[in-house]
Amino acid sequence: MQDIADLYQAVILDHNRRPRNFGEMENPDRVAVGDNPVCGDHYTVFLQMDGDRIREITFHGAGCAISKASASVMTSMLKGKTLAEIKALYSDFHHLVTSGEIDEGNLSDLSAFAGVHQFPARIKCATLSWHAALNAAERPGEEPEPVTTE
Amino acid sequence: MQDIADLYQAVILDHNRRPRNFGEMENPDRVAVGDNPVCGDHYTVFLQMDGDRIREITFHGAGCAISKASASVMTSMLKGKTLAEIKALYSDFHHLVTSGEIDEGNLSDLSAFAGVHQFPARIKCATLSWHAALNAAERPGEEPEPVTTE
Amino acid sequence: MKKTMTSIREEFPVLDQQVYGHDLIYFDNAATTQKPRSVIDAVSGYYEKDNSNVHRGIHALSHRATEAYEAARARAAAFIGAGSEKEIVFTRGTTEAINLVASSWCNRYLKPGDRILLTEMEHHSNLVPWQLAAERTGAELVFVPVTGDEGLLQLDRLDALLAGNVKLFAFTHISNALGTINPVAELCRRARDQGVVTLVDAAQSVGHAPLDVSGIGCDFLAFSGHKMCGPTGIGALYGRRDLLEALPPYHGGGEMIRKVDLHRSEWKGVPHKFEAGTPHISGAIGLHAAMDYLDEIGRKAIYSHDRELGEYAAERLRSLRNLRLLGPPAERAGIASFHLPNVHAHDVVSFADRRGLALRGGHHCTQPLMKRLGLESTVRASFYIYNTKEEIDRFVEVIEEIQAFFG
Amino acid sequence: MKKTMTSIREEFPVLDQQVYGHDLIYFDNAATTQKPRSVIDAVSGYYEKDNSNVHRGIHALSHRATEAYEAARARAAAFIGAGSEKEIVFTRGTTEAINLVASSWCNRYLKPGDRILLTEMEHHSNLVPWQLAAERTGAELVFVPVTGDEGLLQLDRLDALLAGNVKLFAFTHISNALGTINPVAELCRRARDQGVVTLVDAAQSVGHAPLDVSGIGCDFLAFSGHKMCGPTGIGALYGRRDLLEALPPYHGGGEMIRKVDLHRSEWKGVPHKFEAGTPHISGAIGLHAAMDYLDEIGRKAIYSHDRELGEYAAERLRSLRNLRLLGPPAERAGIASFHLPNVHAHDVVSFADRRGLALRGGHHCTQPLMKRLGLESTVRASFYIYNTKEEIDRFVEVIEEIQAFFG
Ligand SMILES: Cc1ncc(COP(=O)(O)O)c(C=O)c1O
Ligand SMILES: Cc1ncc(COP(=O)(O)O)c(C=O)c1O
Repeated sequence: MQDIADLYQAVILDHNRRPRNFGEMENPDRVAVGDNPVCGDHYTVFLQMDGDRIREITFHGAGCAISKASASVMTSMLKGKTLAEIKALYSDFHHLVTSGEIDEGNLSDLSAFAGVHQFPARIKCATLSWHAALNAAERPGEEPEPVTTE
Repeated sequence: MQDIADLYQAVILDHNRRPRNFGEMENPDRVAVGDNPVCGDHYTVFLQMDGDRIREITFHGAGCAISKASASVMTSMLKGKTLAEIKALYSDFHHLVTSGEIDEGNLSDLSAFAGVHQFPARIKCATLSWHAALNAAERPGEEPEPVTTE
Repeated sequence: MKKTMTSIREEFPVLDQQVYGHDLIYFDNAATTQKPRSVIDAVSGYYEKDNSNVHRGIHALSHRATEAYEAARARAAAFIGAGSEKEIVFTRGTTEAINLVASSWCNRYLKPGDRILLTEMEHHSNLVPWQLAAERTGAELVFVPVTGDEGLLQLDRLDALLAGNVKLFAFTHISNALGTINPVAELCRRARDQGVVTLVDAAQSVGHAPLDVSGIGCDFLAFSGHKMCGPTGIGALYGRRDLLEALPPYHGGGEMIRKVDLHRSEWKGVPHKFEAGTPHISGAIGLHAAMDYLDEIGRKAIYSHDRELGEYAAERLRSLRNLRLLGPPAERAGIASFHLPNVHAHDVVSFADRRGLALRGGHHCTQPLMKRLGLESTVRASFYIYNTKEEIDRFVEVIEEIQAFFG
Repeated sequence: MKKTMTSIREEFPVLDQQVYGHDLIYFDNAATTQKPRSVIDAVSGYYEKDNSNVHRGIHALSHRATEAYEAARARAAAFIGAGSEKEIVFTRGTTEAINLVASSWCNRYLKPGDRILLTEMEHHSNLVPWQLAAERTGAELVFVPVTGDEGLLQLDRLDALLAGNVKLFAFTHISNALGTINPVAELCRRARDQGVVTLVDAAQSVGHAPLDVSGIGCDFLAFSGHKMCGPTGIGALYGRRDLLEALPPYHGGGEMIRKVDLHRSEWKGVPHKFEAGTPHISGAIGLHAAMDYLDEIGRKAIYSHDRELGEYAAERLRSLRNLRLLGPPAERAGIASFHLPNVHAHDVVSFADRRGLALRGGHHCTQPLMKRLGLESTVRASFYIYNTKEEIDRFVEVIEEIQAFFG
């Protein structure tokens, strides 16, 4: 029996209650907004960069437990990573939330999201902040359009 | 068994082959057009009046056997009738083609159309020229709109 | 109700299933209702026996299909108390019906500076078409405000608003987001007193309550079959005959013309002028069966059943801590919408789903209303003829479980 | 065909009936086709198991309905060789699909003096929408002429016509009135060479022949489910993705928006931008089953079967005296249209009906073409997968009987 606890792992409930790196950043190098108008989830991701490496990352906004916990876990893991590393990690994470399969050892707390694949309507919640972070990290200079998952 | 011969009575086939009062009139007092664009039936009815009594009536145009025979029988019967008499006759005829019931003795050749009620799609064919004739007889003076049955 | 609850439930095949090991409790009726056997069979029966195109044919099947299609129109006219079947235009649903008026009526009558009056509680389908019309014609939109969480229209402002060069007033009969029942007859009367044309969005009311357009006194009224036990893809626009006759056509195509030349055409009379192309024949026939079904139960009985469930749910929810119940204090339709400050609506709905409970979470296509309430979304339970108080008890249990889980 | 004729006929419940004591011979397939058991069951099955509104919900039924609805879209894209399911907009049918382009595309791109090229053989649904668009935008309509009774396009005139400030060229793939099969790929190539956007009316071809939009090279293509074994009320517009993306929305309402404020809104991406309101979910699901059914038989097989019947009927009719057969001398679709100088089309159809034979008589929604041929109407027999040569023999017998009766 798949139950609701598969989706809301303890790690997720914890990050939802006490999100890490939560708050606006004073002097961000880059900012991107992620938006799901269908459910009203909306987050802003703030970055400070060292070249193409993330030095500092925070997020702010509101949404469901899955999207908030995902943003919280993500920010905890992206600090110090390069754009290429982020992309690779996102690719593993995306595989995880769509298939439930844990291939890689370096997912760490992200593996708490394995249950999401049983809740297809919630996959977008799990990936929303990632889209925003990638959007910010990839497009230096420009004022990016808000990314949306619908 | 209802068969096709119920619709196409000998009288109808005869009037269809040799329509009476068929042709344009030289000096009509009134003219009205009856039109069924769905099947392309279209007739013009020409009248010469004595007060509200029809002196002469002819028709011209083309259409299916039912509409043509109906116009032919109608013109044969309306000569010399007043508007009130025509309305009464049309009311009987309309009852006939929608119910199949022959109430009145004065329908004469019109009773050949009793079978039409079994062919509801054809009722409009049977009444098209009547609408035109009534339209012409009722609205002296004006240039009448074409009547249509759709 | 004339039928027992057991017999009603048995008539809806979809209810007889389990979801994740729990009996399905379907509380998403404001989004769409389920279909009774008689409606499903009317649609199949049409395809099995009479299927044919309508209007243009004189063979037996075509005649049967045409008769059945036009009988559905006459039935719809009678169902809502229209004076003639010529006042019923079949559309895909409420949305298309409103778009038809927003296109044909607005293009003909509105000029820059004219105003369209709406309310702050409208469904996007009764808002966005008017935004597009306003953009095209240069007209402006103005809104009757909504009071706070109670979700009532601020009617003391209405006459002044109507007086401000308003040409059309479009509003919902029952709010899909909050369950508010608006005093439609009064609204129409006040609009008529100022010469303003009215459109009632009856998506949430036609299948839930006795309804009579002549009593209401509206000029246009729109509804959807799928929200009243009918098939998807069918709905209707009621329009007062003289108004419909004065309108230009909507779509062009087969069936709606009288005569076509290469460069110009003449239209049929109402309502066919507005129905271009092959219509949704099986949909109209299924809708006919749905109207028969609802009248068999009785719309008065449905109305009191739905409202009783709405009141009961509201009462039970009010007793929960940390829950913000929205909607009117009394006279509530069968809709209970609420906000849990500690749990996002989507988490509530996902969780409830695993208990077999179908709820809706989100903005319910009323983003401006949500903004007015200071919310992104609410959780909504909406009831219909086959729902019971026992289901509501179970639902409240699940909400309590959710509060404890995320607490 | 992979299936035998007997097994195919058994799959269509409607065929198993008598009309006025005669076995039904259904030769009105160009108006609408019959539905196989699998399509009827797909529609019922949806209502019995999964019925729910799409897109906005996250409970189990809503998820199933959304998946099924979007799977139908992907299937339609694959069925006609579109590059992506985002290129498929569900509509009520061909007529609405053409109206969508005539509204959104023409309003955006046409200015006074621009031209829309059509042909003289178009169905009213591919003519009247452009008349309305021309009236709105000040554009003009021009026409590719049709040769006499053969009903072929006069293609030597095409390039010159296209060169005359034409912005859009809309034409039918297969003529519903005459059975002409137009060389669509060539027409699209010649239009593209002059930078002209193309729309193909594929109402008569999608269910009858292998079809691939990338091979054809069209920009837009429209079709109807009910003409290809699918339900009523559903059809689709194919549009090249970049073209669709550049277009303004069509209707406003729920489902098609991203964000709504009281005074302005943002749209979803394609194709949802064009689908306002609750869509015809069961229709899309039934259409999916219809496409599966047609591919099970094989569209190549269907194409040769239909054409074989068309040729056979033409050959048999040519042997009758006092009969004017219309349509192409060769390469005829499964359609035989003719005129009896001594008997009006409606008399033919009424008579044939009493012999169990369903024919169409009239202008077939192509009044300008009829005018070109100097006719008010023709009698049309149109064939599909379940029709046989024996039925055609019987049909010819009835036509002879009619000639004798009225002779
Ligand atoms: C060639 C052609 N185009 C367009 C149409 C219109 O299709 P629909 O009535 O399904 O919208 C038809 C069918 O009547 C047709 O045969
Ligand atoms: C109040 C209201 N208006 C309009 C609509 C739109 O109806 P449909 O989607 O059937 O066109 C809905 C349903 O979603 C509704 O609840």
